[in-house]
Amino acid sequence: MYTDKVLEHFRNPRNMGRIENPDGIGKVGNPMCGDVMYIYIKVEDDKIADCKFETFGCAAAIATSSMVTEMVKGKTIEKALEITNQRVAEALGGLPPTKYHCSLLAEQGIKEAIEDYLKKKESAEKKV
Amino acid sequence: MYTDKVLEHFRNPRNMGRIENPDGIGKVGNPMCGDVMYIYIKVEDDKIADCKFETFGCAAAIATSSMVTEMVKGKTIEKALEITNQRVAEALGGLPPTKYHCSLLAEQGIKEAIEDYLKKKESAEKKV
Amino acid sequence: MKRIYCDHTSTTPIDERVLNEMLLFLKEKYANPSSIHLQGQEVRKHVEIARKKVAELINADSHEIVFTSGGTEANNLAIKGIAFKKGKGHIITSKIEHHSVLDVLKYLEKKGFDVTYLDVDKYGLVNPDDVKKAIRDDTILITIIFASNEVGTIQPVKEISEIAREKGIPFHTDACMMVGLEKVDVKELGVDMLSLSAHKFYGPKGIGALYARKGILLESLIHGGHHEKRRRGGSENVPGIIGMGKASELAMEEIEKDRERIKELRDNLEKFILESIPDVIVVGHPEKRLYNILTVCFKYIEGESILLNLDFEGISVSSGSACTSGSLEPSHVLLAMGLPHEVAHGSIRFSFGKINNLKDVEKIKEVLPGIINKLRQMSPFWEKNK
Amino acid sequence: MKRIYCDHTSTTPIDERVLNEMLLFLKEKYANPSSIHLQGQEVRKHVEIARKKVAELINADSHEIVFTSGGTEANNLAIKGIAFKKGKGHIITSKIEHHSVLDVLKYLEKKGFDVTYLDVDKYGLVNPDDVKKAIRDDTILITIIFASNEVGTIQPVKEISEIAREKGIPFHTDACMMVGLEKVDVKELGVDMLSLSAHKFYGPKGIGALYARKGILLESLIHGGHHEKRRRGGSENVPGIIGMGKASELAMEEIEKDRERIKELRDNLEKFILESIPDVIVVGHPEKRLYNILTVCFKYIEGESILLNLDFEGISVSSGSACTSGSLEPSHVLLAMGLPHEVAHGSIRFSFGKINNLKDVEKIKEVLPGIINKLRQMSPFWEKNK
Ligand SMILES: Cc1ncc(COP(=O)(O)O)c(C=O)c1O
Ligand SMILES: Cc1ncc(COP(=O)(O)O)c(C=O)c1O
Ligand code: FES
Ligand code: FES
Repeated sequence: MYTDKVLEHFRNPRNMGRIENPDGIGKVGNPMCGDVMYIYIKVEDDKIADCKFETFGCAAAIATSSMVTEMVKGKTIEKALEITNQRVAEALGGLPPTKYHCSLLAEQGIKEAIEDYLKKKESAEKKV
Repeated sequence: MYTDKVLEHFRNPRNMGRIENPDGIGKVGNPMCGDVMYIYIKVEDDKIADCKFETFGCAAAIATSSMVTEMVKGKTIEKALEITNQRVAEALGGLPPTKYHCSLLAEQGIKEAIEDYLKKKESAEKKV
Repeated sequence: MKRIYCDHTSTTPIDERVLNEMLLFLKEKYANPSSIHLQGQEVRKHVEIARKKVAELINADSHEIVFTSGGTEANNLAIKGIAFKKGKGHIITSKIEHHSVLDVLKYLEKKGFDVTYLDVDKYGLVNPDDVKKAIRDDTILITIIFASNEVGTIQPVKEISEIAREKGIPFHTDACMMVGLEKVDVKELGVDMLSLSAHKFYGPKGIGALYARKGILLESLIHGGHHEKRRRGGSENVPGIIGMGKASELAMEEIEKDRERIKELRDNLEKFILESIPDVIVVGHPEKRLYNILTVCFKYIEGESILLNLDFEGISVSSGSACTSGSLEPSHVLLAMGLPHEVAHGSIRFSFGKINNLKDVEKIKEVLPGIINKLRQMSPFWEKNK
Repeated sequence: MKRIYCDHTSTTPIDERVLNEMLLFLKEKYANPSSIHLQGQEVRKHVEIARKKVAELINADSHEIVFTSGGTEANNLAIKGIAFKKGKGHIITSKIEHHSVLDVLKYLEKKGFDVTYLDVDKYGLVNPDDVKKAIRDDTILITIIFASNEVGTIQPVKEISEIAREKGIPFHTDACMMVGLEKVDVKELGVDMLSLSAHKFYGPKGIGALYARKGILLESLIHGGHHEKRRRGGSENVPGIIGMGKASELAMEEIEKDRERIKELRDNLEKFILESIPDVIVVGHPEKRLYNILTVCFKYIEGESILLNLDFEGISVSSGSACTSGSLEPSHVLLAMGLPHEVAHGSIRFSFGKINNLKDVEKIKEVLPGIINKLRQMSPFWEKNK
């Protein structure tokens, strides 16, 4: 059902856990549907210095969380926003058709985290 | 499906063939239905001295032909008329339910042969 | 006594190589292919490989194969699947279909569907022109048997298929007697649905398939879960599916090899019967006929008696006689071909397969004339016709 | 790595003794039981012996057993068989049926039938009073699952059956999860129809049966020929039938023997989980529950991830999580029992069988807490609840 890459990321997820005092958080999904993803980011010099996740969900949800955090780490905000669920799925060697909605979460999660960061930054700048 | 007795009579039918100049013939059945039975009898002193059959039909039809001819041989006309399809079937150790109509033929065949004999006798007596 | 099995049209023995593949799934690989765990996924993989093999045998795509419990269910699914989807309408078929088609159509007639049963000629052939003429505005389905299980006559399926396609009417063919015996290519034939059954070509009993061309929408016959892409519910009969896959693979490879040898056996017996037994009729089309079937009517005697006498000699055959089923009407196929009732009652079907050899034929030739003669001696109709 | 199979509710391995009896029919005794010749009649005899064994297992008469391709087909035959015979009407069922019942009923609703889905309590029990209250003048059928395949809860079938009988309404129970595991006596229960499936009790896949009490008239689901007294067409799946017969015989003899041992394994694991893993819910009725099933919801994490982590350790289990099927709704059974969606998502079903032993349980106990902990560490909901 799952590719070896998916299973490998599911078994040994990278960047699992939370960042205390993150610069941005993305909270997506719905526990009723069985999938919730929290993405935490730390931003330095417009680059994503650190990224972690917490996920309630299936192997696909966990593997895409792991993969997306790997993919954005070190990228500029701009580049990070270009990441799509397709690219995450591809990086994992593909997902079963019924599981594409899980990869969607990864894209949404990172986007929301960045938005959250940008919003915070904006309001911080205003305050200054 | 068939009892050993049925198969034995089917394999080695008794009294198979025709009697030349019989005292009575019973022709029953219908070739369209796959079963036709001719029963020939020879009568002496009111007793069935000889009885033969010709049958177009299944194993049950042939075995009941064989059995009924055996059963009536040596019997008086009166006793022969008492033979029923049930008794023929019983003597064969039973027949499959779908095959009871074949045993009916045996009873009808012998009855028609006797009737034929009685009719002939009557008209012969009238002539005298 | 070694039996001579000459009834391959009723069913075939499982090929040893088929059984060997099945055994793994009857023993170690027992998991349910719907299970997510490795044991289940491993079985799933093999189920899908088997599906591919079945698809390849008829040049279909894997997702066009729906596994069923046999040819009968496949026919039911195809015909009721279209009929119930449409709700009402007219169906065209022939008078020589298998019971698993005829009984479905009789049932549908009771439900208000209209059915035309096409005549066949004396060889058992449907005339494609008759199909064309029978088509009405409300015709929802045409279903014609590919090769007759009783007489072996092979229908002009491609021509009928073209007529159906032209009119946009779904066309189903019951190919249980054809697949595995002759090459069948659904794409070339252009059929929309095709039924097949594994036990007719050295696969296991209780498993079959319906080919349903992509785009053909059927109402399910057996509901329950997501199996077979929701087209057929129920935990998969894994060993059966694996067996059908292997049987398909073997048929692909060996159809040509067995064909000639089996045909020779059949032709040998046919020639002998025609030459040495009087008053016989070989039924079915002289050329357009399955190479392994020989159906003969022996006049003046009845089929079950012949069958049982052959049985006593260790030879297994079938009969279209009504007496074998205890009913009064003999084979509807033989009657549709114009044979009189009393002749149809005397039919015997020899059907050869991979396990037969020349010795078997010699043995049949040795005993058959004596049996026919003995029964004719017993028959009230025989002498009068000499 | 030796696998630990703890998914007997999905399917069971075939008992060696069952397979041994089947082999004869997969090899030498291949003839079609409908054939008249000795080879066919010999097979027929064994098919009928097998039917008798299945009948005896549930205290039915042989002629009340209709062989089908499995439990799903048996459920379809029972429910559609009554529904289509009547044409219209109202059907009573529960919210915790197997898909092979629910999907049939959803289909019938589309065809104009009315269906009442009864609620269950938190243990998954149907209240017989609710059945009584739901009965209407036009109720044509009551169908209630005997033991739940998801949580093992055993329904008060006898009480419901009595209510049905009083009102003269046919009562069907899906006993696929019960037959072969617990003693089932159709006469004592008074049910009119009962479905069973061989692969749930160490028999082969692809074979099942419907018990239909004498006098119950069903419309056929699969038409074609005289098989099964015209109640189910198609060449018999002989090896399957033989296997089901043997599995029935073994179940008769060994139900008691295996029962205690298997229950101990289940109870052992249940106790461990309750004692050593926080935030778990064992679902199903505490007593009225199959002795081999343990369904647990592990809060804050999701079932498929647990299942796969156990799988990595060589342990095969099932989950009622929606994620295992890729849908969004978790098990309708757990929801009907009142569990919140997010909790239902975390369900795992352990189901034990003859092949399990204490070592298997020890291994599960060894790895399970670590897996649960690891996944909870990953969960956004965990820490907040500590
Ligand atoms: C032409 C034809 N169609 C359908 C069937 C039914 O197939 P099955 O025996 O697999 O139900 C058969 C064989 O019995 C057949 O010969
Ligand atoms: C309660 C219940 N009913 C019906 C079925 C269906 O039986 P089968 O798998 O034989 O189609 C199953 C098992 O899948 C079941 O657990
Ligand atoms: S999280 Fe439910 S399917 Fe992926
Ligand atoms: S003669 Fe036809 S059934 Fe006996």
